[in-house]
Amino acid sequence: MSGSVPAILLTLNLAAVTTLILFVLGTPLAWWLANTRSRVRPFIEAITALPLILPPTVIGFYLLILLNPTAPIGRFWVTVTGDTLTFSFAGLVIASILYSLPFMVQPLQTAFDRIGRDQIEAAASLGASPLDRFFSLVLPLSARGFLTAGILTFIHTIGEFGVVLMVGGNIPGRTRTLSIALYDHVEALRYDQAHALAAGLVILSLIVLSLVYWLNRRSPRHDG
Amino acid sequence: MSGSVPAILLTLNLAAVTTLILFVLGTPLAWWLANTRSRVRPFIEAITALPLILPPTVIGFYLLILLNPTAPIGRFWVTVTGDTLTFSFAGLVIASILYSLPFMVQPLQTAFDRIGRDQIEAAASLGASPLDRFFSLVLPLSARGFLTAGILTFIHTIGEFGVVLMVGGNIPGRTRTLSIALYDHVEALRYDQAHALAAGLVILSLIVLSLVYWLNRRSPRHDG
Amino acid sequence: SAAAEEALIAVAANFTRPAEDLAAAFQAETGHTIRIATGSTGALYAQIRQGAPYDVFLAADTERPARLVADGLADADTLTPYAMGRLVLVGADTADLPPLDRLRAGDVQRLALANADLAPYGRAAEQVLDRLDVCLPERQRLRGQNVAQTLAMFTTGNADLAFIARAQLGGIGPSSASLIPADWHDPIRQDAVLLLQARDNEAARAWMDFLISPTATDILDAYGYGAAE
Amino acid sequence: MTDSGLEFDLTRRIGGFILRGRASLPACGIVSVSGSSGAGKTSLLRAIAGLDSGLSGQVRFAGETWHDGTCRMPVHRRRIGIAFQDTRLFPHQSVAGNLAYGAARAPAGTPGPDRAEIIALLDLHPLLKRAVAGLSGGERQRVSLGRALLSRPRLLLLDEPLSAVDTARRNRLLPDLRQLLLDHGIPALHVSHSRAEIAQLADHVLPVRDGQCGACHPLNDWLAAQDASHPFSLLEGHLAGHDTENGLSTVRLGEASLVLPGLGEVPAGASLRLIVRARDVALALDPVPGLSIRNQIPVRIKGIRPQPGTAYCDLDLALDGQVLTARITRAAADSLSLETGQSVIALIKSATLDPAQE
Amino acid sequence: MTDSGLEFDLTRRIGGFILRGRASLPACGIVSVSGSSGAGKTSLLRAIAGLDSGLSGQVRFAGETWHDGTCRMPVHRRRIGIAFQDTRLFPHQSVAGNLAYGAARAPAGTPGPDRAEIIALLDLHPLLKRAVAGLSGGERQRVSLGRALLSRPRLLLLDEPLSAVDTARRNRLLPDLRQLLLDHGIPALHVSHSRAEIAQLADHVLPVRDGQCGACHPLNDWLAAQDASHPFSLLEGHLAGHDTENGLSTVRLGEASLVLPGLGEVPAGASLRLIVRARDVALALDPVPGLSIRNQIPVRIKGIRPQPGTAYCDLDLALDGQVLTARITRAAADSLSLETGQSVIALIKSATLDPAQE
Ligand SMILES: Nc1ncnc2c1ncn2[C@@H]1O[C@H](COP(=O)(O)OP(=O)(O)OP(=O)(O)O)[C@@H](O)[C@H]1O
Ligand SMILES: Nc1ncnc2c1ncn2[C@@H]1O[C@H](COP(=O)(O)OP(=O)(O)OP(=O)(O)O)[C@@H](O)[C@H]1O
Ligand SMILES: [Mg+2]
Ligand SMILES: [Mg+2]
Repeated sequence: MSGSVPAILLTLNLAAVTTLILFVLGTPLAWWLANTRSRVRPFIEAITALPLILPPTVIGFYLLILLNPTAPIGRFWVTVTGDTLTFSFAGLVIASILYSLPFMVQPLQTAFDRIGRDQIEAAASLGASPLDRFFSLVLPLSARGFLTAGILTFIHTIGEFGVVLMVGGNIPGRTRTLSIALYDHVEALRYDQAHALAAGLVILSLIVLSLVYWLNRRSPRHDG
Repeated sequence: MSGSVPAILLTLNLAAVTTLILFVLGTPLAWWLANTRSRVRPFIEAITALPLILPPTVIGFYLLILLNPTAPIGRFWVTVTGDTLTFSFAGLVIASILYSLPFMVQPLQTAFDRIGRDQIEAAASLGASPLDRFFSLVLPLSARGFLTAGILTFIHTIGEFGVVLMVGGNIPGRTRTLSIALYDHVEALRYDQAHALAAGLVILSLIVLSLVYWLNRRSPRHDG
Repeated sequence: SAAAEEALIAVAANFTRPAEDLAAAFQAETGHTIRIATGSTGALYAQIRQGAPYDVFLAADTERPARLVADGLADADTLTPYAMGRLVLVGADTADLPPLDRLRAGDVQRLALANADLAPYGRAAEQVLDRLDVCLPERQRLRGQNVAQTLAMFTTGNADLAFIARAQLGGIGPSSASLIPADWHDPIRQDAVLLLQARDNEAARAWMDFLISPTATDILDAYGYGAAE
Repeated sequence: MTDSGLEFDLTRRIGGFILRGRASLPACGIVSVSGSSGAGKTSLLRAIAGLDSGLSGQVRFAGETWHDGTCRMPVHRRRIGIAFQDTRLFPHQSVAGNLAYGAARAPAGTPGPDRAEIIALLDLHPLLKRAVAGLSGGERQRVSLGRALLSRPRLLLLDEPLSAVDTARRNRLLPDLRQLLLDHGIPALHVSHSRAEIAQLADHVLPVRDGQCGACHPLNDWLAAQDASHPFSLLEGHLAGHDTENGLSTVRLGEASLVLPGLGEVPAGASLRLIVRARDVALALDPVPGLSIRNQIPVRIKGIRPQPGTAYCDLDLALDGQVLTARITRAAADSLSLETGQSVIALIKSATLDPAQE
Repeated sequence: MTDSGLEFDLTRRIGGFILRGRASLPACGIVSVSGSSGAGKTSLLRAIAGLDSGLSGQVRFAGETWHDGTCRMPVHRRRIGIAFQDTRLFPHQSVAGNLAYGAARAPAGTPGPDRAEIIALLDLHPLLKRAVAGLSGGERQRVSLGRALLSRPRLLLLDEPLSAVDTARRNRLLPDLRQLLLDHGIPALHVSHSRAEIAQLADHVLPVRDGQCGACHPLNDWLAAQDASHPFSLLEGHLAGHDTENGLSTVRLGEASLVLPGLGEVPAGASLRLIVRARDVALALDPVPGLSIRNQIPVRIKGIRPQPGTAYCDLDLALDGQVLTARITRAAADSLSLETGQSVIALIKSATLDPAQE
């Protein structure tokens, strides 16, 4: 298990960064989707659901094509940072963001959808600007949606594997995440190690998740 | 592409069956979670999020152990149906249900969470039994949540791959789903076929999803 | 009996294309039907242990079939090497030097190779690197889970050199390849075995015979597999 | 099944607030619950409906046990129609859909007012196809009341059902609503802050104060007693005849008679209730000629009750077996040297008796 | 910046309903919007606040353009305090949190009523720590009003702010609310169905009918005109003195004086408005001795207006430059042979002038 420490740290780091960035990107997108009257809305909604449709390895394959140092994006990244996007932490983050997008956007949109205009109008009349309204009203009223979105994204990033494997290339300490390590154990018939790692992961997650849900147990239900 | 037809049918079948069963199982679970005051709620919530934490192949590995004909569940299935649970359609369905559970339960719970007691009390006073209330009131008021849950589940089942591959075993016409076929193309360096299949899948999904979202565009927002 | 039967063959993913060609030839010759299920060797092994309905296992290594025999799931008498893999190093065809020279000269940014833990080609590649005494930092070594992924890293432009199987050369575009001498690494032997549950399957038995027939050897040769000794 | 109506004896604690109530209400007719804001009126209705947990005590209706200790009949089986204070219309249904919701769930064949009747009563026709979202406050209340009525309830709970409806419409609506409830024998518990609404709708009044239910009073007693600063008297009489030229009617109260406007449609001989505000009754020692006040009725002073803390004293005046209350300033009583037993003339302006005035 | 108040000239179509309004309101004081349910009162307030899209026309306030064709100032920059008809408290915050929400967003240093003042006015102290969910209907309205007042608004929009508050508390609250608004110079637009509430709060009244805004009237004109069956007169006078023993006060109206109860706290010399209901005024040809009615005021008949369709005729009585209206039956007017120009005595019971009566 001790050999798994770098993988664990890397995985937590990746999941945290991905979730944070997706909060920042997904929130305005979900808000826009929940509020717009635009004709293109159904199309954009479909696109946000789409990253799930292709198997991870295949998405990874296309990301490899898209992000490689000779492709525009990859080249740009190399000139700016000096490092390649593929097989680096940055590449993993981009891949995870893309692949976890639906888990962030869709629950948020569901939560936003049920916030009535009434309260928002009241806040506006009390002098709250749109941004202020968002933070002081929409955010607390859709706390449960944020929790769901955050947890689905975080967990999905932890368990993610195909995309990360392809784009990251399994470099120990750099791109070898926990799920890859676990997969390796199973493939290499190191079942004992696989069992230990899987059990550890499950128990730890159960504790952490229970704690998070317990802290959130005062849901805003029954308020009308 | 024509070789992919059985895989496409199998995949759609699997996704549809999984989504339907998860609607039936996930709805009461989500409703209970959204309403209970029980102490164990955070723990159950954590468990429903958990299937995501392990990489798919690893989940598949454990499911194989759990469902194989010598294990209790698998043996029971064999005596009842005469067929094994592993490497069969039934096994794929069980695996998909387990793995897609969070995508069903969590958005539903988010949607249920924001339905106030007010309307439910009004419906009760008008003579609606709990079940009646659920169908006549809760269901339409959380339509967006059901849509999100259904689409995430369906799409995730389509794109799912590691678990299915492991539990189903890639048997053509029986357990080889679209995502496995796609994976095979990439692995076997049949890139042209992979590109064609992926493009077809993406375009088709985009059309179908846009249509679904378009039909749902009259969201229950702005009702207060 | 003369009646046509059917067999389900579990094949290591990187052997998919040769397996398909072999199946076609076998079918033409015997009338039996072959269906192919692919997967990583490790996954196929785990599945077989859990009762997967495969008849024959074509592994990418020798270890997993041997273990199945030890597990009492495969017929020891049928354990057969069916192919010898050859390692090649590929690089862009625009370079002046052949790939192996570039590797020696250290003219490499990123080298793709298979995971030595999981794939015999990976272990072989590591042995070659040791032998050449190339010291490449870990972060420049990209590891695919198998040779297919390793190749994908190269074909998508993410690695400038890659150790892959000679059998894969047909699937890629213009590139230059250096064939690695077979004695630079342990032999990459791929074993096939008949599973006990298929003892009475005519098609499966016939397939095991067919694998070492000249027809099969010719097909494998064309793919670049050395004959099994 | 006995003939009894709603009986309850209950206690409920919500945060720092304690609701206690014990009453036995008649099997038919309308009981208004009256009390200041926050007194517990809504809480009482909710307790009776069975909407809240944590209730101890008993609730029985028409011989059926709705609540007894831990055993509780589910709300949807009680067949109560509730017009909630905040309307609670279903946002996903049109007005017609809302109205149909309860109706569709009533057991087949239950008697009750029919749809056309309710729609006419509440003037809902123009709203039927509308979405609930665009309704005005008063329109929402009318729909909510209609929805409750259409569920063919055995008991109606009306929580400030018409507070956002304008006075003119409310005055038109209330007598018809009352008639409809009586015709169909639907008992109702009604909450309102408007004395006029209670006066027009109720048979009995149940006062609630700081969470304590008082005793249930007949409407007239309550009207007289509830607020000493607005005393009324209720006189029973019958219509003697109409003076159509002047738009006046004469009501006989035993020997005496009162002239008042606007009873044109009441048939002669019908019996009537007149509410006479004490402040509208003046006194004279002798009949006064040359005065615009036409009702000059000989009465005897039965009692004089000075109202401490105010400028007034109230006089109970015997009028042919009934009691008429007059409120005059103490200064006036002093200057007229009024005494118990004295015969005086009660002066009542016809205009103050107009039933069209609220 | 000019001294003008709210000016608007706007049109809005919502479904089949069209709202049209054009008015210029004074820069300070309270304007009540009056109209039946569904007339468009809420819609008018929303249009002025800028809450709805699809508005055409103009809205200006204090020389600032709030709306002009397509250009629209965002709601949150207008600094309007709204007490919504349905309160719209924030469910995730306590009462104190709700009150603080607007206050925290007001530009620093803006003058306005302070927290303690508002809490005392609305008696919010016992509620401060409470969650919004458990409040009663009337309590919600008080919190909502307090929240709007605490946001230091430049204009208040009050949509039936006290409809669920009991009459007693409302009567206590309204004069203080009015004083507070005047003291801080906050103009307000106020919607209510209660004439009593309008009479106690408003300076002007803006009638709305079927989506059409009428002209803005001074309160007295409106009270007199709006409903011919309830005529009032508004008399301006000043307090002459108190008779503490009898609890009476004397108000001088030029030469004449009126005695009425219950003004104990008003300082002598203060000017006052008295609302006298026409039905409470009787007429005598000569002063009447031996009568409990103390206010016997010599007046001259300026006009006699028979009210067709009723039993009444209304008389305009000249009283030292002001006009007092009396409503008596036509039969009484005939029998007294009243004529224009005649001098008569107006009789007004003190009890009918009590400001404590609603
Ligand atoms: N959790 C709580 N803690 C303390 N007091 C509570 C709680 N919930 C309700 N109350 C109080 O119970 C009282 C009764 O509320 P209820 O809604 O029954 O009043 P009401 O008579 O209907 O008033 P209104 O006329 O204003 O609607 C209120 O004073 C309310 O503040
Ligand atoms: N979408 C719509 N289609 C048709 N009529 C509408 C629509 N939206 C609102 N209305 C009508 O506009 C009118 C004005 O509504 P508003 O809320 O302004 O009334 P109000 O004067 O405030 O009434 P109340 O006193 O009952 O609150 C109502 O008759 C309402 O039915
Ligand atoms: Mg209430
Ligand atoms: Mg309104």
